Amino acid sequence: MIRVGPQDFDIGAEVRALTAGRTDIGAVVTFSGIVRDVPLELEHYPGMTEKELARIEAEAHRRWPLQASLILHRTGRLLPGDNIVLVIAASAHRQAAFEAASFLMDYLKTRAPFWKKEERNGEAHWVDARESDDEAMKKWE
Amino acid sequence: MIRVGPQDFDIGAEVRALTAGRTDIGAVVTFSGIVRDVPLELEHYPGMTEKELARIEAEAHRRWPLQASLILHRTGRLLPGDNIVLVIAASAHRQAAFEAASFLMDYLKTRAPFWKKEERNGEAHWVDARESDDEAMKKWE
Amino acid sequence: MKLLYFAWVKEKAGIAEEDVTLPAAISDVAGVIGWLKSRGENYALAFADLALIRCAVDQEHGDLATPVAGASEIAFFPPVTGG
Amino acid sequence: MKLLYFAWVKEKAGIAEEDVTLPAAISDVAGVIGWLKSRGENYALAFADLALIRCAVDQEHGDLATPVAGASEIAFFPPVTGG
Repeated sequence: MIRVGPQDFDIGAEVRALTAGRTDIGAVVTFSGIVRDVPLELEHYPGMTEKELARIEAEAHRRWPLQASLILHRTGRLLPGDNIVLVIAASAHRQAAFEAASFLMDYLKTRAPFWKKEERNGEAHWVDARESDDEAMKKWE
Repeated sequence: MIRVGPQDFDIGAEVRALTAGRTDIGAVVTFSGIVRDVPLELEHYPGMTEKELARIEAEAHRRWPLQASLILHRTGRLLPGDNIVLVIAASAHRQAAFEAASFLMDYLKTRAPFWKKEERNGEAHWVDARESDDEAMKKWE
Repeated sequence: MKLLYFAWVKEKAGIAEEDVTLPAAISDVAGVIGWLKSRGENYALAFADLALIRCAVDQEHGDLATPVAGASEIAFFPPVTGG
Repeated sequence: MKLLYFAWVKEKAGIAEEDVTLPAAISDVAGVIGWLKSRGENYALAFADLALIRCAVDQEHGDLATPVAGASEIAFFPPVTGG
């Protein structure tokens, strides 16, 4: 499942929604990203964002036996301490859930069309992409 | 933080408790284990359980730059779909959070003194330890 | 054909979105960029360092060699920084 | 000294906990198990396959060679299956 928009999320509620009434899920891994230090504005590419996240999710399901998954990304202005992103991977066993959640984040970080603009000392500037994110992608190739 | 007992947990509330008021945490990984298939009874070694989980948590903090962590394990009788275990690792960056959460689970699975007794077709039997859990441990040595 | 610009590419180009008709000779993304740069200083500025430019053709990641024939939407943007 | 038994070790031994005074000659966990097996069929049954027995001395994981001198609590149990 994919969700993109300004609304905040509750990790517990999202996990319950994915696992309710099921007895084939033994392991749920969530990753949530939180704004550090300074306020930021998230720009994205409506239309492509949803398609790209759906492609990333489909690829994770192709690679691991997942019972359920969620990619949720917020947009707009966010403050330090605010949630930015939530990824959930649910599987029968923990190894698949851990690997899939990590894969989803690595792919999201390098392929999903979002751009952060940070406000530092009264000036807004676009965040540079991190080489370590490209490196993290390579382990899945 | 360590918590052992019969009470259920809410992942969202636990994450909020760990991260509230902080702007140095950028990444939170949670693992939750859920009962599949059949009811089970969880026996443990009161006293040692808490000490062993605290040792496992301290080792994770020694290996990764963690801002916060939680290991919560339920005891007593649990039904299919019930939560069993929750591990949370919070760090500035996602790689540390993912690795530490995975490490905490692998260590917990092979070192924390809990034993599951499953009820299958009206008969209770002790669950056998899984070789794959011992294998999973080796990657941290 | 619709052209879209995001983040600092949008700010440098001074435009978020435009409808254009490409010259018939242009066959790939590199051609589109070359043509844009010939249209004004703002594009020359936005596309000055191609190592920092990413693109999508019809909402799928592409590169300089991606064909544009029949495409209805091409987007230009910096490396992504979400998550 | 307190001895504790958990899971099927407890069920096979038919006892959860007991206070014992070890013979002075016993120095390690292997010695404790040998002594227990000599005390009754129930212990012989519980400790029949040592490959399946795990132990803790004063609430820290040990093995057959772990010294028991001065210990106040020794626990025997199967490989753990929590999580």
